Amino acid sequence: MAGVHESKVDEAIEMGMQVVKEYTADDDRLMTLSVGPQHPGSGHFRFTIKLDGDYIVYCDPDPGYVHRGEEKMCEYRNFIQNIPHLERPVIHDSANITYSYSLAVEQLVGIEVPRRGQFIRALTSELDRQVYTLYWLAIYGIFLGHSTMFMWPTADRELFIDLLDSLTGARVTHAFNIPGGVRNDVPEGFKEKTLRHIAYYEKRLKEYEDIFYNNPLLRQRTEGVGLLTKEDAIKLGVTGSVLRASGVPFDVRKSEPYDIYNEIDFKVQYMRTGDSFARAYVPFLDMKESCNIMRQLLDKMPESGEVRAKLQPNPKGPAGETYRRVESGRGALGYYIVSDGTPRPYRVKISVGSFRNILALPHLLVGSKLADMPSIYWALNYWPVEADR
Amino acid sequence: MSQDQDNAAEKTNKKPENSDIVNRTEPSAKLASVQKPVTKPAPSTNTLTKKEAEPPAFEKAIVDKLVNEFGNKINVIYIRPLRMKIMVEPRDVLAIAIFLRDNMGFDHAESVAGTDYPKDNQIEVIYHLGSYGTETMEGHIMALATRTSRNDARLPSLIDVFRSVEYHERETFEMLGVYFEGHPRNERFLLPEDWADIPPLRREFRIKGR
Amino acid sequence: MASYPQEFRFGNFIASIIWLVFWVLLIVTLVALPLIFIILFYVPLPLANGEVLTPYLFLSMVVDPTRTLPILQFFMQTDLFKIAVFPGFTYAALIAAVTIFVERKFLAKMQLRIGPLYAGKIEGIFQLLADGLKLVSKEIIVPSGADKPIFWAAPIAFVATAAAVTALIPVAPGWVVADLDVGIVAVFAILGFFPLIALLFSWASNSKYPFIGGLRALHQLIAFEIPFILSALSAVLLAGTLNLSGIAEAQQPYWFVLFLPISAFVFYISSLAEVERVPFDLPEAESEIVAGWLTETSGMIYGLIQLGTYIKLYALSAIFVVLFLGGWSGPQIFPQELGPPGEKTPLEQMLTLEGIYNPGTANAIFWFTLKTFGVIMLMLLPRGISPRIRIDILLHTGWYKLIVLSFINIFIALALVYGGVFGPEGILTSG
Amino acid sequence: MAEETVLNFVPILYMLGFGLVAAIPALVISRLISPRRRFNPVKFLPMECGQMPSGEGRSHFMMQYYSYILMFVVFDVMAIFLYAWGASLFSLPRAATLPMMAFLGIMFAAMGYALFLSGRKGIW
Repeated sequence: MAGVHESKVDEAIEMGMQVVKEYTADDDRLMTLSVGPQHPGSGHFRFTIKLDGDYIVYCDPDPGYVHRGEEKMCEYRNFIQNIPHLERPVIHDSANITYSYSLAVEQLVGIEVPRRGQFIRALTSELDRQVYTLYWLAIYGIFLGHSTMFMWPTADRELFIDLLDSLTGARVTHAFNIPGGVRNDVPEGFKEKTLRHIAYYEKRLKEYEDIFYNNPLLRQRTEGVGLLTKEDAIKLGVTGSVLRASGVPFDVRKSEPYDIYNEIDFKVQYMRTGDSFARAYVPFLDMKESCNIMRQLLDKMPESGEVRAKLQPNPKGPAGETYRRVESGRGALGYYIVSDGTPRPYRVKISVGSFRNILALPHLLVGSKLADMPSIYWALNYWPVEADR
Repeated sequence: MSQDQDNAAEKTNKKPENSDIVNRTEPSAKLASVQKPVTKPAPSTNTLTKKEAEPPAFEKAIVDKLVNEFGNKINVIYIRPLRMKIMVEPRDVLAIAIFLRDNMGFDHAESVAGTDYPKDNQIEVIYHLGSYGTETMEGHIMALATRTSRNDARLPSLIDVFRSVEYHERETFEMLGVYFEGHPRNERFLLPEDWADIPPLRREFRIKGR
Repeated sequence: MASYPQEFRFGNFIASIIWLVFWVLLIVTLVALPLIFIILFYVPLPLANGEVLTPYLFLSMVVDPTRTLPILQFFMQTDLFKIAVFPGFTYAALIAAVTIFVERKFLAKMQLRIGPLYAGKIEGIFQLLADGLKLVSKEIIVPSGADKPIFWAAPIAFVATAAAVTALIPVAPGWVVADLDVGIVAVFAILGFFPLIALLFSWASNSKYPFIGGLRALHQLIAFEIPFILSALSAVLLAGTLNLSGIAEAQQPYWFVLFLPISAFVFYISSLAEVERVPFDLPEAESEIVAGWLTETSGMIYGLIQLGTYIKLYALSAIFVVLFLGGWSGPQIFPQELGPPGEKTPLEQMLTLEGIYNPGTANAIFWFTLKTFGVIMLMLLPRGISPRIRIDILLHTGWYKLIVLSFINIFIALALVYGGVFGPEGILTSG
Repeated sequence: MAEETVLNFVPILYMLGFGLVAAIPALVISRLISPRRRFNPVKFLPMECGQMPSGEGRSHFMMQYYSYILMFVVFDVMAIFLYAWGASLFSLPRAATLPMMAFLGIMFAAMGYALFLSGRKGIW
């Protein structure tokens, strides 16, 4: 780990440890502070921290404020009926959460997706990843007190929402990716519109970099903060941008290419420093790379053809089980589905990136300053609703 | 096209001066092998039964190594491209998990899922183990399954082997009532604080109105 | 698709103003005037000088310049006028209100938004009024266990202290509420109350987030007090007086910002920290400590503290102008007297404010207000481009970098004085 | 300038009083017209992010940056003392600057030591 700001990191850790070792967690001198659920910097999530002066010495996450029992609900509906409610946890990234589900169900039921359908599915997945990442970036901006960075991505997100709207008919929860392909073909002029939007968007990304990532104050606040080493990242099993920021070039699209991703030429973006800045910057690099992927998808897409495999009205397969994942905006998103041969799944387990990343929160918060809490917490790419399912 | 990409790569290398970013396709001896996954066979959408007829070689080798070590303690359920599942007894799970971590390169758990089987009066807990450290095995998932009785569901916790199972095991405890021995906090996690019912993912728990 | 509001166009702005004027005139002619005549028809009117005092007679007495202007002139010389209206409270509050509106629009333009739009028909110009009404009509919740007297008194004290700072600002020659020989020191003395009020209020509200916010405010205001004082010292060295009017007069031909740019920069940064604006808004950092020391405020208590903050913003900008930007000095753009020369009709006398109008003062007020607004805009700018700073970086900046920078400029000022550029017989000293 | 007396400061007090006069009615009017519903004790609990407050709001809480506040007590006086010198600089002989520089040097040494100490977080 040859970080440039290593000295800063070491200093921060040393300082943090100095404070932590002096007290036990239930010392009377500590102030217990509740962050969430009604906190501007928490989301639908709560964690309790204990403060010694300006340093956090204890952290206990308590998710579950938006737990809806998605996994139990799946057992009561058949494979197709499950799609609309499964995308509720991440309405901004709903294409990916149904993508993974569709892959798993296709494997259970045994259907092949037509080639054009695979391209459109990958395209919605990339578009939705942009929508999610922009939203995430906006909130990261306001968490650090940068209000312009809140407004700009929120506005530019509309571009992709418009595209998805014209493609799927819904702004956020599309219910568009289904087992066997996608619901509809792309509309007239979609390719040109998308290319135009991407060209504009890439210009905007440069501006984001200038106003946000190259801002010296932002650098001061995020560099060397919340250091997650490569070893710790692997041990804690984090995923997505958090993992890639710590120097592990892991991307499901690369290591386990689903659909047509093995025909796409792209690079896994990662950094080695493992601090908050890297965790904030890797999604940004991903967005840039994603524009590249979208261009290739549009180029290589077959001109015509089926977009959906013929599916029996109430599909069912033989008894068995499967575990399929895709790369979502928050990392690997896996479905473990057990089928007992009936049209309804016997057991569905959704393994989401948020739920895996939040394990790193106590690890990173303890020993850091209170002011670093938002930058560490939101850089973990944690979506509370998805984690609760 | 490729030139453009190279330019882009240079730019990403350069722009934030002190943040050393590396692209994965950078020509270096250490990273050369990672080009391979592009041609890796995807777990394609064939039917399950057809797949199990002829297990792929790489995955077969992994499982064979495990079987050689532990013999008939391991019950191989299936071997598919990138996916393997083995069933073990609760008393062996800890030793096998340590072996998987230390000798096979599976360094983290992606998910821990519990499935209730009232017909067999058993609960199956399945750990999906993945590997970040070994570059040839990034796509592979080893499913380590074990079964315990429904009436007195107790299993050894794998938290000392895989740190990443902490919240997943805690969730399995509250959702299925499996007590993980050795886990520091077998406590409520996602459910409401005043939850006073049976664990909700057991089959006999019915959603109201259904 | 949602319909988006129109973008700001100056033509639309003018058109909507004309539209409003048209409606006002229409209502006056159709409703108000007939109503007045109906009332006058039935109500007996008093006698004045043997004549019936009709509304016309009354109005003509009011507009008689020989009667009205001397009264106005006399009133403008009193302390009450100075305190309540012109260099004092109303002027400051008006600038604060304009600042709030301008800030919203300015920030919105920067962030590709539109800003307030609906209240008041013209670019949301009554948004502030609507917000004020909303705050007044909201319930004030005093948290249980709070120290009630302090909780109620602190916002009032905040506004009053902010107003007291404005008392020292010379807006034009002679137009200052309190012209002290130790003006600049008095400014620092009054500004010293603010951390105290913030800490008291946060302590009184019996909650954890305000408490942390209050402590942060204390640390921040104190860390920036010393660079604040030291950066002003170099201006005092060049001017040779502590009197704010004196300092403004001393830079008649050349503004001090030309000789003391570093001090001006340090003063600007410190003022940003004093008014707790981005990037130094950590006492109110919402993603960390909810709303900092304002967490338990509600309704009008919050409104008063906001009012105080904006008056403080005006005061600090004005002091910046006095210290570094030459105060009220500027080229004479107002004519010797308003209107055409020669004999004037009473109406013209009234309109041109004969006897009250002073070209020098009007010019001074104009330039002072313009400069102050420029500085205020400069203070609003970081909010759009900067994230929040962290407290240890802030303390480090305040205590190491800014103090060193201000000392560098003190030595530059000393060199200027001893080099004969400024001083009693310096080459650049005026009068 | 005229003789400086206490009376010169009185306008500041007037201004302060006017600030009070302007601010108090705002609160009084607000109190008169705003609703006051007191049937819900939970409403008046201090903010704790939607949880029941645990522990005291006013507690012993020490920021690690306390040393900076102590430094302020000393150096604020120093800074104001510089004003007395700075305002009368024109009427002082040039030699009067030398003791001032010596004073600053001593202060700088003390300040450097204090800043060095404040960098070490362990001492408070």
